[in-house]
Amino acid sequence: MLIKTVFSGFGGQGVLMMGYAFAVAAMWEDREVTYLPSYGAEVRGGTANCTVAISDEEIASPISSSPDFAVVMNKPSLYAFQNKLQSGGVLFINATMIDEAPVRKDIQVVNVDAGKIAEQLGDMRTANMVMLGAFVRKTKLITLDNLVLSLEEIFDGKKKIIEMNAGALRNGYDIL
Amino acid sequence: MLIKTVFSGFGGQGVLMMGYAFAVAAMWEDREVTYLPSYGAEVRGGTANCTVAISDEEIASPISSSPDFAVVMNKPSLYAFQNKLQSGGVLFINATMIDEAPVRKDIQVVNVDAGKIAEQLGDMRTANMVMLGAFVRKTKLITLDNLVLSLEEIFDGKKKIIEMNAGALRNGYDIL
Amino acid sequence: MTKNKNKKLMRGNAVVGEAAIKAGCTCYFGYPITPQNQLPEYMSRRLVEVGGVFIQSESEISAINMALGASVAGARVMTSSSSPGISLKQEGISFLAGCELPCVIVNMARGGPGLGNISPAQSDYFQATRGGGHGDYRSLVYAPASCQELADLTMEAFDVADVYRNPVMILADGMIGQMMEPVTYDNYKPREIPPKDYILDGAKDRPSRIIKSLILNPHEMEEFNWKLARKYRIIEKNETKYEEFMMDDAKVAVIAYGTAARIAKGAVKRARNDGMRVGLIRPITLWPFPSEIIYRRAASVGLFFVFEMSAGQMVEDVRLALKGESEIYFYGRPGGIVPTPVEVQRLITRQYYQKGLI
Amino acid sequence: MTKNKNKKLMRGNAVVGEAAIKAGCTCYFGYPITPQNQLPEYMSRRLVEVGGVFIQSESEISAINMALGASVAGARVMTSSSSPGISLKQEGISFLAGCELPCVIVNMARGGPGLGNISPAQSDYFQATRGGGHGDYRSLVYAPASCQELADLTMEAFDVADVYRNPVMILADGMIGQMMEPVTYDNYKPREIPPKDYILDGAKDRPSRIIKSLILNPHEMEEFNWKLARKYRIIEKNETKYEEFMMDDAKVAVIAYGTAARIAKGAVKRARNDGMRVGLIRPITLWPFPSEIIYRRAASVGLFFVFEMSAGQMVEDVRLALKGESEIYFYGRPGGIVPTPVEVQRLITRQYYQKGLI
Amino acid sequence: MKKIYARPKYLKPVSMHYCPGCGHSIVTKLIAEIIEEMSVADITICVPPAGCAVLTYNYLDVDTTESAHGRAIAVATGIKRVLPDRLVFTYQGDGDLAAIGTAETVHAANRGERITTVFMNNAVYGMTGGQMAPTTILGQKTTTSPFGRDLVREGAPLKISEMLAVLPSTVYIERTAVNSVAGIKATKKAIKKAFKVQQDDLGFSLVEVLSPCPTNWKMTPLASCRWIDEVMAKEYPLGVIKDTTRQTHKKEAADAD
Amino acid sequence: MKKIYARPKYLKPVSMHYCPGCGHSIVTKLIAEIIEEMSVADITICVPPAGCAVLTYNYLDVDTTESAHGRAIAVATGIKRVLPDRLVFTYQGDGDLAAIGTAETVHAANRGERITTVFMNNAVYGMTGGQMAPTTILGQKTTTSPFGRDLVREGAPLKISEMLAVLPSTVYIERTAVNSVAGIKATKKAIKKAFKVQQDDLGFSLVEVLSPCPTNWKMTPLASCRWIDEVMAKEYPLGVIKDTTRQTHKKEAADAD
Amino acid sequence: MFNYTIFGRAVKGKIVIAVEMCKGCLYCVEACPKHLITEATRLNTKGYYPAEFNPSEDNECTACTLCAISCPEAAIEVYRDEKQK
Amino acid sequence: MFNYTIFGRAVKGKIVIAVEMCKGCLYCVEACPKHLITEATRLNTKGYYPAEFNPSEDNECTACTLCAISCPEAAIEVYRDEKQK
Ligand SMILES: Cc1ncc(C[n+]2csc(CCOP(=O)(O)OP(=O)(O)O)c2C)c(N)n1
Ligand SMILES: Cc1ncc(C[n+]2csc(CCOP(=O)(O)OP(=O)(O)O)c2C)c(N)n1
Ligand code: SF4
Ligand code: SF4
Ligand code: SF4
Ligand code: SF4
Ligand code: SF4
Ligand code: SF4
Ligand SMILES: [Mg+2]
Ligand SMILES: [Mg+2]
Repeated sequence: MLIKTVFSGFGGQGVLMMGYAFAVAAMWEDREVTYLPSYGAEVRGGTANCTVAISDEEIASPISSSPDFAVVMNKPSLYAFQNKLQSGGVLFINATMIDEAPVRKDIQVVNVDAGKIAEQLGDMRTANMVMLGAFVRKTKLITLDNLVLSLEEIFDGKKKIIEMNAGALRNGYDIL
Repeated sequence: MLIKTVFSGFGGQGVLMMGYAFAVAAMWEDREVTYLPSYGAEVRGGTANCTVAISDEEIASPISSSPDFAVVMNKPSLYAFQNKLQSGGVLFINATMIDEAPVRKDIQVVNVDAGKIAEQLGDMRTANMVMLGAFVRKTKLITLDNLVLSLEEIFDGKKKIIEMNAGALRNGYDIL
Repeated sequence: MTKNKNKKLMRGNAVVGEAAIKAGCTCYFGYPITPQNQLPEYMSRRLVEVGGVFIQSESEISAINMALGASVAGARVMTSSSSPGISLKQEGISFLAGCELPCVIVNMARGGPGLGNISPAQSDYFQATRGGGHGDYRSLVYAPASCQELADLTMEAFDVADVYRNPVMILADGMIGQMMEPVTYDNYKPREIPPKDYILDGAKDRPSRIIKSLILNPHEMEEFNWKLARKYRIIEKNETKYEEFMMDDAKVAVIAYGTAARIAKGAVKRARNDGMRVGLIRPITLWPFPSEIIYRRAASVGLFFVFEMSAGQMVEDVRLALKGESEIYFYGRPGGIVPTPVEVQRLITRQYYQKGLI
Repeated sequence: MTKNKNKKLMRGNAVVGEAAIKAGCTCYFGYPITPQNQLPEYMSRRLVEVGGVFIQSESEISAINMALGASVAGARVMTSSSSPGISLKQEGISFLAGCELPCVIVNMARGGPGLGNISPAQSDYFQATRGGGHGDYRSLVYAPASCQELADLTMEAFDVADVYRNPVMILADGMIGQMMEPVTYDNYKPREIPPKDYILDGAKDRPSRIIKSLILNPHEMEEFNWKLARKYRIIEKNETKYEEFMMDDAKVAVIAYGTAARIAKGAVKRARNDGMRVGLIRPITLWPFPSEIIYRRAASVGLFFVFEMSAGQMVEDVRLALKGESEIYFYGRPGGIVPTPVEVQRLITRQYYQKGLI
Repeated sequence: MKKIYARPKYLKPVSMHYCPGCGHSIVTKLIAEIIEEMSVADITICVPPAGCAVLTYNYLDVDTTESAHGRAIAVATGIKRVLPDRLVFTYQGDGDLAAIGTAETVHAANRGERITTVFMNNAVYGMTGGQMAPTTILGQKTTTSPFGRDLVREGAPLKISEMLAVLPSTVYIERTAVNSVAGIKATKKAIKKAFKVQQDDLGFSLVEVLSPCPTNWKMTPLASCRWIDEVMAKEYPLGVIKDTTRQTHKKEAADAD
Repeated sequence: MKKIYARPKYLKPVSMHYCPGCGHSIVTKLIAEIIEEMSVADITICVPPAGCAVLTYNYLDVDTTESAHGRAIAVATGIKRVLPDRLVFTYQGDGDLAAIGTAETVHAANRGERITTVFMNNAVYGMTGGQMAPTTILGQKTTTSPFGRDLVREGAPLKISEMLAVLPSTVYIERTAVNSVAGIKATKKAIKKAFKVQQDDLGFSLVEVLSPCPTNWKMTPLASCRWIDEVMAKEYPLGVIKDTTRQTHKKEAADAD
Repeated sequence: MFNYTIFGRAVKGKIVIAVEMCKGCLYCVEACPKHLITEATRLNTKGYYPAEFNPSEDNECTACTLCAISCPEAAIEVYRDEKQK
Repeated sequence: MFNYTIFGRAVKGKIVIAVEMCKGCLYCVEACPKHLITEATRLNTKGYYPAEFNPSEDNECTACTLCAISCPEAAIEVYRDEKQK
């Protein structure tokens, strides 16, 4: 089955990292995977996003006009993607930054207070990993273990950073 | 009938001017005419030449691989064109500069002591017009009158120069 | 003497210059390259005389972009070069097309690839007709075969460029640029030009304007691309030009343009003298290409004899035009060779008999 | 966990860089332009690591000419850009072809003409395959459709460039350059490369050498042009690559390359699920173009459905290949639009039924 | 209360796409102010090339044409020669003006084209994501000089304004910075003067503006402003680099053969 | 009798295509002599671009590659970076180096590429038939400046050597003329020194040679030589323009960040 | 009432910040000699923490325009009340 | 017999001009301090009036090489006879 997920937020919120970690872990589970960041001039000062597609067979298009899942870390992202989500899709909302609810009723909404939890864990910047943990728990697309392992590759063995992010991942995983 | 003539010599000998005057006069006689100078890098320091084609109908190629007439003002030109001339063609030789005769027997040779005559007329540089006068007399391709008139256009009404060149033309015309 | 006052013996390169002036061109930007140097040289004198703008730019790239600027300001403008220099202009041509700006570009082509040589060649056909630059655009391409046509088509090119707001190329070669023939400028029938309501000259008493090709939104960009495509369809419909010569009963149609077409015409005449039913189709616009007439002729013609001074480029357009309907024989002479009519005739004759067209 | 140690999730642009390094490329010259910037960025780090040469040149023109210099000196060399920058390289590419020098050139194409946009597009097909530069030359053009193929074809490109002493282009687009997919470099099977007995490294113990494309004598130039033409025929014979997918019983053949081919494959699968006999022919080399297989398929295929992210360029090659033998339907999406497989499928379906292929 | 500072008239009422604290926004605003103050909106033609400022036409309410990367000054030359009484200016980045456009810049300056160039030096290629520019400082890390710009490998930061000052037909060249209120005021004055030089038909004028690019410098806007003082302005000293407006009289220039 | 002056070994035994009295022939001969004297024939790579000297490979018996007009220095950069221990030089005309190749010239010089440029300034485009060059003198008539070069229309003669001297990575720049025996000797010395600078890995070196083009100047060779003294050298003063060979030590350069 | 005088005139000023135009660069904060501008604690819809004008009775705005001059977004308008003292 | 000495050595020289290489630029004519070179009155096959070496008993060549150095065509060879005086 082909599953497409969009991760979206401000440039500094680490949304590309979320998608990347997810994609690497999926690759290790021998899934077909594509990762496509938004790029170029239009990004400037605005939101960043990326699309990760995973599937059991060749992926035609890495682009998603109607993703199965959307992870929105800030309000503009909510606005941008709430209407694109597939009917029946799941919307993950960073409740710390977003005090609105989507208008659509045909989708599932998961609110995660990712920013706050990250703050409690000691580093605001790991909000993305908290969110990703929750995302993986809910979607069951990959295992948490592989996701944690992917951090090792991503952060190239930098122990402290890995631990911090892994902690955030687990925390996010556990709260759902 | 399509007639092609090559005028060839050193850069300074005014061979392009010969061809040009001839071509202008032919145009005024309502002939189809093309004039093609040799051009470009290979000319540097070498010989210059031009090809004039006149005809009663559209001229296909302004290039001539085997001209009907060749006017050679110096030795390298003699070497270059003596073998290209059409069988039965006429070779006009500036005898002042060329003390050789072509080896071919199937062509007609006209020797004109153009340099010497020009010198006698007072200006070495009009050797080309002397030659052209002789050429026109022999080939009867255009009238001398038109040729003289063409000088007016070419030298843009500069009386003295026109007269000098016209004189040389007539002299060349008369010696044949 | 029957001196025709309106005819002047002029060199091809100068003919382009004078024709441009006659068509109201007030700006020329260019960079020297053989075999087109007499054109900038002519313009350097004439444009000062008529109070126009002449700049020998620091490069071909500057030249095409200065030309773009002059076009932005509403002037009729020309630039010229020869093969390698035209390659350098490709980005600029794509910008002209993308900004929908008129400009006349002259390519007195020479032998290639690389530095090649300065002899006449027709190996820039693909570049000219397919857009050597990036993106989905087309330039109109005129292929004059004589100095007179150089004059006529240059003047027309300025009008056509303005009517369609599109770059127009004159594709000739070193031979046409260097040769002299009698020329008159009396054939010019100016077209009606739509008002230039897009140009920039300061937003006096009107809203400010923008000229651009940047369209970041892909949907708008697609729309624009289709708009261009529609324009190109109209150009194809209205501006295709060709000459047919002795085609009425022809069994063999020679297809050739520019210099090659001159030679080919000579060859066709000779073949006719020998009793062969041979004709010539001469594309005058290379883009749009006269595909229709060629396709129509397939009904009666047994062989299309394509002659180019290249290793084979226009022959693709002939193939496209014929859709497999007829046989094609290709005769190519790349690298600066101009064969004689006799040589071409010989090959036509051989094909004629081989095909059993006797 | 089944972590495949040899697979890495990499971005297309970086994949090209790593593949080049793996294929022995020691020199990169380039100039920034979106959407290919990660390639020079990758090279700026990696080439310093492996002791190679990286220069961010002052322009695309400098880049291609530095690349020519490195090739003259015998190095494996790459340059890259995107559409407008590739236009600027056309003169240089013509020189590489004219001097018969190997070089790998990457075009991560974007929407055009002009500045256009930075979205993925396929509107540089003509430029790539017909030679946007001047003269009778060709570049080999690879059109990868995935990051893995980007790796494989990049490595092959270096070999092919050396074998034929010819520029080779990788024509992809912003999407392939920007996306990440798992990639392995294990597929590379280096070819045997003839000794580089033409390069310049100082005339030590041998006569001095000359590398040039200038051939003033037209007869010699013609000879050289035919020599090139013969080389191109050999390349056509040996190097044409394509993929066929579900073509065995296909009544409709979709023809698409690169990104469009991915989408098309998705569409074909969906159509098959709906019971339609639809297949895909994917040219992997755009020049040489897989004309033969397309022509052969005309016997059994009722409709060739050509899909390009352009206003219609490759479709000409399909027409040329088919010689009028079959019907062609063209679906173009220029300007940076990447349609979904569903959209494409819908059109295929409509054509399928309209043609009565039920 | 009286409004004494408002959004300038010729700055369109839209949010600009520039990053927070970007010098481009400041200078764009300044130019809008100058156009208003000099009452030249109806004769001004603006030529921005590719670069972060490519969308300038969305902000400045004057006739504007796009130009290809590096070719703004050639395009402006074409325009100005056709319309000698208009005020034509280019608005170029350092990559544009000092790398790909080097030849165009040098020769337009050398011909003394009657145009004005606003030269935004932010020591990087902003639009394409922070690659090394000709003006990148030694040691500065960019995405294509990951080990820091190295004198031997990449050469020294190019002081193109100083190079252009060598040319006889450049009349006025000044370097300013928009990292402080004083700098902003100086920049405004300089651009105004440069426009004046053009209107007086004296020759080529250029204002180089040291401009923060917080995004690619990976600094906060305020830290960027400090970096200009502490590092950039050391390499590129502020002030008038050349001013021959007093010597250059229009008539003289015309008469000189 | 002993032969004390013979045709140099690395000058091929053919007549050159240059016009009578052309400076290109003189300098080509000098380079052949230098290559012999420095024993560098087997490590030298010559890069002439389009221009009258494009056929240099027919005369100099060393490895030579053609280059596109204006791009010699980029090509040479590519070669030299691959083969750092070879002696790589370009041989460029003024049109090539100072017009179409301006960007390449400035940036190669600025990067301090370890190459040597022999810059033949003959104040015209020789090969294409005498058009105006960036170095054409004010008032000089050429085929594209038929009324004489005019300061306002065409700008001043471009002193690119002086411009390049501003760049920190240019180490040695000298201007000579080949219009007299003394000038020829000075030119030889200068080129030799420039080659030495390259071999010592000090940086970029350039010798500008004022060179007669009798054909396009429409003068006799001897009159051309006089014109260089009387007119050209007034605009382009002879002598060392920059020489930091003493200060520039290889190590220092390498250590500098 | 007026706590600031210029050339003998009492001046009172205020600024208006277009919050949705603001990108939170803080240039105005740095520029204000009276320290009347601060960073807001809530994001605007663009995702920036905008500048906030916080005058008080004993620290009033002088309408010096320094904040506005330094604002890259032209997001600040300055108003001045002028009265002869 | 020797009319010229260098550092105490009597020197006698001569030059040989490759006539067909010569393009008649006259640089050598100008360069020769002894005025031993003149323009020929007959063209060579290339069409140039080549240089001619015209020494005489009382005006001999010193093998100073100035002519050769100035020759663009490398058309001049210089020979020297050296004898201790
Ligand atoms: C021919 C071409 N090459 C490259 C590019 C990509 N490009 C666009 S802007 C730019 C440079 C931007 O840097 P700069 O000129 O310094 O302006 P900034 O964005 O820093 O203000 C580049 C390389 C292009 N559009 N066209
Ligand atoms: C791209 C390109 N533009 C133009 C030319 C034509 N061209 C060849 S050499 C040359 C200039 C020659 O002048 P210069 O560099 O001064 O050398 P010179 O012949 O005077 O020694 C030109 C314009 C070319 N070959 N390629
Ligand atoms: S990238 Fe830099 S120059 Fe571009 S808008 Fe952002 S801050 Fe400004
Ligand atoms: S044209 Fe001038 S530069 Fe060229 S060979 Fe002749 S004299 Fe020399
Ligand atoms: S106008 Fe002056 S005092 Fe008032 S807020 Fe702005 S900077 Fe502060
Ligand atoms: S200067 Fe302008 S953009 Fe920056 S924080 Fe203040 S109001 Fe906002
Ligand atoms: S060697 Fe000296 S003296 Fe002898 S001919 Fe030559 S210049 Fe005259
Ligand atoms: S210098 Fe050489 S080419 Fe010139 S005249 Fe003397 S021998 Fe002949
Ligand atoms: Mg910049
Ligand atoms: Mg020159």
